[in-house]
Amino acid sequence: MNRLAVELPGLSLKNPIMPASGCFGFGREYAKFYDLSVLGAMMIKATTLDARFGNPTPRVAETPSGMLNAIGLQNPGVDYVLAEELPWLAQYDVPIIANIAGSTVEEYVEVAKRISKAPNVHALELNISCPNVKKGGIAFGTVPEIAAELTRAVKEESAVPVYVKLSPNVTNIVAMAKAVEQAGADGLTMINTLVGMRIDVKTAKPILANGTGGLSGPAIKPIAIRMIYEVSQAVSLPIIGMGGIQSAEDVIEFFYAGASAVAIGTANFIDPYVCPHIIHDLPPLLDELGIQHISECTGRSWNNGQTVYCGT
Amino acid sequence: MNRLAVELPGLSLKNPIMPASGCFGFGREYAKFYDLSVLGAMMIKATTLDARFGNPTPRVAETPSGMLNAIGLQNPGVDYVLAEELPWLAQYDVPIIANIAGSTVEEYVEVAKRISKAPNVHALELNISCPNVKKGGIAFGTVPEIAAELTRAVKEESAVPVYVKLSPNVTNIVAMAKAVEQAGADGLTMINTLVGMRIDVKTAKPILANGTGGLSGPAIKPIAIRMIYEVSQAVSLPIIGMGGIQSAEDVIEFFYAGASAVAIGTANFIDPYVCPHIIHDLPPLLDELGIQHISECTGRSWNNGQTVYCGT
Amino acid sequence: MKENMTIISNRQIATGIYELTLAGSLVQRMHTPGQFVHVKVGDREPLLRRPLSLCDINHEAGECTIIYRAEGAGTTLLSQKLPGDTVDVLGPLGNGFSVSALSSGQRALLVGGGIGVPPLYELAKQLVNKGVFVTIVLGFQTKDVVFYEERFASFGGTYVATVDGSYGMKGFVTDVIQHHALSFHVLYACGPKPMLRALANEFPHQDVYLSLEERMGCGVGACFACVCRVPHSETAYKKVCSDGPVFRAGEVVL
Amino acid sequence: MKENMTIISNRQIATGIYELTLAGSLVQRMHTPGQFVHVKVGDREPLLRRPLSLCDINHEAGECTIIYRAEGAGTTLLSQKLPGDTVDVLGPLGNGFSVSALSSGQRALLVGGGIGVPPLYELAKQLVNKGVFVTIVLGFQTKDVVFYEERFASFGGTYVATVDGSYGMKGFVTDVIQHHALSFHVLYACGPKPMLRALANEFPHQDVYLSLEERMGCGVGACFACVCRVPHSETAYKKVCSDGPVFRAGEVVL
Ligand SMILES: Cc1cc2nc3c(=O)[nH]c(=O)nc-3n(C[C@H](O)[C@H](O)[C@H](O)COP(=O)(O)OP(=O)(O)OC[C@H]3O[C@@H](n4cnc5c(N)ncnc54)[C@H](O)[C@@H]3O)c2cc1C
Ligand SMILES: Cc1cc2nc3c(=O)[nH]c(=O)nc-3n(C[C@H](O)[C@H](O)[C@H](O)COP(=O)(O)OP(=O)(O)OC[C@H]3O[C@@H](n4cnc5c(N)ncnc54)[C@H](O)[C@@H]3O)c2cc1C
Ligand SMILES: Cc1cc2nc3c(=O)[nH]c(=O)nc-3n(C[C@H](O)[C@H](O)[C@H](O)COP(=O)(O)O)c2cc1C
Ligand SMILES: Cc1cc2nc3c(=O)[nH]c(=O)nc-3n(C[C@H](O)[C@H](O)[C@H](O)COP(=O)(O)O)c2cc1C
Ligand code: FES
Ligand code: FES
Repeated sequence: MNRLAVELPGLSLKNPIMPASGCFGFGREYAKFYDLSVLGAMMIKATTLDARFGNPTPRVAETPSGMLNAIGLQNPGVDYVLAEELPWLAQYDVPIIANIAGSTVEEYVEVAKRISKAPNVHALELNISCPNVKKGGIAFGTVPEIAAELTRAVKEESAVPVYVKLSPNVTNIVAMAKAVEQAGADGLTMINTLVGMRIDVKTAKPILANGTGGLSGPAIKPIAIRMIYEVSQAVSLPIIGMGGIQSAEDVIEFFYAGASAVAIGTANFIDPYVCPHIIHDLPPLLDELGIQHISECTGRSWNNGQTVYCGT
Repeated sequence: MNRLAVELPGLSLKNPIMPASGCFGFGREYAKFYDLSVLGAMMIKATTLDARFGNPTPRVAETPSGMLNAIGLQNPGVDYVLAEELPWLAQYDVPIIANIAGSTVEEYVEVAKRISKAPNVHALELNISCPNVKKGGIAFGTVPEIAAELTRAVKEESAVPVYVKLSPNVTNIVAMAKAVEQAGADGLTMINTLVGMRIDVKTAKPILANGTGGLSGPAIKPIAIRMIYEVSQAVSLPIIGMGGIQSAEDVIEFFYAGASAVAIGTANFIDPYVCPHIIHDLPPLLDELGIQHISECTGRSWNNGQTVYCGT
Repeated sequence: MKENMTIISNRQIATGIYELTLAGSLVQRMHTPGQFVHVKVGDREPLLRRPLSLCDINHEAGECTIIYRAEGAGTTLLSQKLPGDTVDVLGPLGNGFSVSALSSGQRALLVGGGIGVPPLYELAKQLVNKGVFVTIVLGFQTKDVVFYEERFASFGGTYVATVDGSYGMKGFVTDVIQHHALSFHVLYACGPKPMLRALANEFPHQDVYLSLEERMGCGVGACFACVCRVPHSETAYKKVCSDGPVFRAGEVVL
Repeated sequence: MKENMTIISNRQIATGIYELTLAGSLVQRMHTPGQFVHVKVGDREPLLRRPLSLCDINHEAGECTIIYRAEGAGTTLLSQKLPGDTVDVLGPLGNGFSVSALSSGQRALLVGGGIGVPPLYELAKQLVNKGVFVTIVLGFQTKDVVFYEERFASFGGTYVATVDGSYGMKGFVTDVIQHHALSFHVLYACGPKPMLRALANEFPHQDVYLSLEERMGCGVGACFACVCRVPHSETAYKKVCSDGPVFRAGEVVL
């Protein structure tokens, strides 16, 4: 038995560790550090219909135990990803979760339709934190009805299961989760970044050229844990958790809160080897905790040790 | 000219530095470390109508660059505060901002009515992050209409200006700010804590007995800055900013974002002398930045150096 | 009340247990056994201070000693500090053990469990200086984490129990007390809550002082993080940091 | 690619400017001037790595040198490290200066501004070793922050300018170049963007290599933090960390 193997809709993971979208490009850079086949899965950078340049620089700023980013969805467009990035990734034994983004429902649907047909794309991750240009720029992920509509539309055209990536910048995360569950989502990924800002004391101007940016890293971990704890008890979808994970202990904390797998974002920048290190550290930690299989950990903070999802 | 003096509704502050509510008790403990009269003002612990014991322990947990607390509004009740704490504080030359809390609009109003008559209470701070027991436990501070109703009711009965303390756990902080502005608030204080959680990897249980708690400290600073930046441009109320401030540089960052004064919470626990230290460090920092008066800093990140509030 | 104290030594004395000696002028303010210091270990991280009991106070040398278990982020970082490094110490804080509860010739029983043992050392020293006869009972999980037995033995009869029986008597401190039928005028204890509870229940009519642990924010009484309930009241409370950490048995709900 | 390198020395060489020498096996991978290392200064905080250019590579000694200005949280913490301490180094990263652009007997002009000076040192060394004639122009804010003038002088004619005129010629590096009518086959420059822009504009038809700075996330090309635009395209870009930091003038929009 592989005690780290996890079964999720569309995904047979040899372990529950995957790099988070936007923090690992399309894998090429980290392939210089280690064999990507060791990863449970890989979430590739948000892909839109057409190539986008993104925001002006500076695009990142440091904060206490965290960082802000305002990359602005820079990516080479879905056709390039299909032609160049996904075929290159096919050399590795790693299922791809394609993170998709757009400015309109139609754009999401079109990207979903095309990218979900790639043989190594096993699931989609809907990045609903993007502004909806048809609804005055309000983010898809902040209004349950809008998120549900988007989920439904993408779900209809996707050839693979659809995970919806929840934004934490909402009053009621449970309402968001329920809305996308009812709209047919196969799973949830959470959390995306919190909107934050830093101002340079010397210039009195925001450090990011874009003004605001998304806060990630250890600073947001307690918020992610709380939201996963709440959502996992309210819906019956599996959750891929993320937000500040740096160690195997953090992974267990996310599982206990209610996650069935996890993604690692910012930590890759601090240590490019962080994913394989965590994968390596998990079995001895399970031993120490007296746990047979990692899936036993899911929801243990609230379900008294019953197994929620099990990958045997 | 006192280059740190700030004038706000109800408050003539010799400097814009004050301890945040709940992080300084009623001042007695820190009075052993320094003369409280050096402070610009003092926000006392949330006071309710009757004495409350609060939550079971553990009530605090550490997080990366932050902490969670679930004190649960422990306080001796408004009559005790009026009889014992406020008269004791009267020996110091420091205006008091009374943080008030409750489970119903009526409770808030009653506390406001009584406590606003104390001679050294110069303003109220409405802690609207409390659950409204008459509305199914939803926090007053998460629904604009409910917050507005509460503000209006308290404003009618208060003998002093009313500042509303905004909760960051909302989708649209600007909508909350506008709602309480229209309801007659004299000022805003922001931000309160973000709801978070930590789970003990050894026991698989939340570290806080209460489960979730409020996240404070440097980790939340970028969120506070972003919210103050947005709100200060959308309303014309003065803002007392807070959330992770540890240094004079942080104070300037809050002013640049749009604050007219600031409060220091968690940092008092790390260094009991932090408030006097910051007050001491501000004038040389203003020199370094070429700034005459601290009020010139308010909103400088968006208003190109025009003075917003000036305390002469 | 706050000083960057200099590390004189910081050495492992049992598995994961460290003895830290600090020098600084703050030592001259330290008098009462059972008081604690609130220690900021890293510059930025970890954020909060760590409460650690005074184990030995040496006014002549201007040094104090603390014994701690390296467990989480803060204490692990502390264990890596070297002589000459400084740590930011706030204290002494809290109300310690009442030495004046006993007079010369009377008998004290000191009971410590695990990392609750350290404050009893300064207590034993002060009691013996006063002419009080002390008996010491120390409980540990296992042999590897036993420390200071010989040092305590220089003050009076010292018994050790381990939960797994790998050293001393197998069992708990209460087993030792019963087995040897130890008697006392005043009992002082510090250790895990179940131990304190057992002692309070065992000696309901005697003079018992207990030192409590609670997670802390401020450490000075301002944040209400560390409260415990007072019997027969819905709202009354005591703060471990400023009213305690030492309480008379019965004073607070355990 | 990642190693805890040992600090051999870390000393202030001008006001706020430090020279750090590191030892480790990573040095054997370092070859190209203009490459940088990504340094994790503290254990937890600050969170992100800091990009710092290689200033001197010594394969025999197994050491490399970096020169940095202690300014923000990370570099200030770095300046407090002592010999024997280790720092976590990722690298070498990026594409450096093309030494092969010149052959023996040709002339190189090296232009550095402030904290852009360090990578030119290894570059000068390698060019001179190859028989290239180098002329060096260094610009600083003021006298107090001038460093390495003599060291550069051992490689070729070295001119210093300060903005306030407190040392060398008053003015900018471009003033020096004009004043002395310095000519070259290849110009290499590193420094603030306005300086690089001025040089690119001054010599539009010559071979000019510029080293850029940008705030970084990953430092390895994965996060798209450090992109710059390519002329005549709405979507094309180069990454400073992995395509650069050295670009040919005209290759990217400055
Ligand atoms: C009055 C008092 C005196 C103490 N004296 C000693 C002593 O002499 N020697 C010793 O080894 N230990 C002592 N402790 C316990 C000691 O404070 C904790 O072991 C220590 O804070 C854990 O820090 P960490 O960095 O290892 O753990 P982490 O898990 O990193 O700590 C995270 C947070 O939880 C708090 N925390 C974790 N465990 C405890 C605990 N058991 N009690 C209180 N807070 C805790 C920490 O202070 C910190 O805020 C005392 C506790 C109190 C309240
Ligand atoms: C390729 C490259 C090579 C460099 N080589 C050197 C060198 O040899 N010597 C030297 O002194 N400096 C060099 N720099 C600049 C150096 O990286 C920054 O001065 C340093 O990161 C600032 O860190 P801090 O802790 O002082 O500042 P903080 O303000 O604490 O930094 C906060 C964040 O902003 C980033 N940042 C701040 N200023 C800069 C900057 N100018 N460039 C890039 N990121 C910045 C930091 O990396 C960090 O992520 C180089 C930069 C790049 C991109
Ligand atoms: C530089 C950067 C770029 C990101 N880009 C994306 C993206 O393209 N799509 C997306 O859904 N999330 C994106 N994220 C969010 C991460 O996938 C992740 O949800 C978040 O950073 C929290 O995890 P962490 O704290 O481990 O980084 C990005 C995060 C960072 C730091
Ligand atoms: C232990 C603790 C208790 C608090 N109690 C209150 C309270 O009673 N009323 C209130 O409005 N805010 C309370 N707060 C929130 C603070 O006043 C402040 O808004 C928040 O902590 C952010 O500031 P900081 O990061 O500087 O701590 C409390 C915070 C802490 C840490
Ligand atoms: S720790 Fe703050 S009151 Fe005791
Ligand atoms: S810093 Fe991440 S791509 Fe350059």
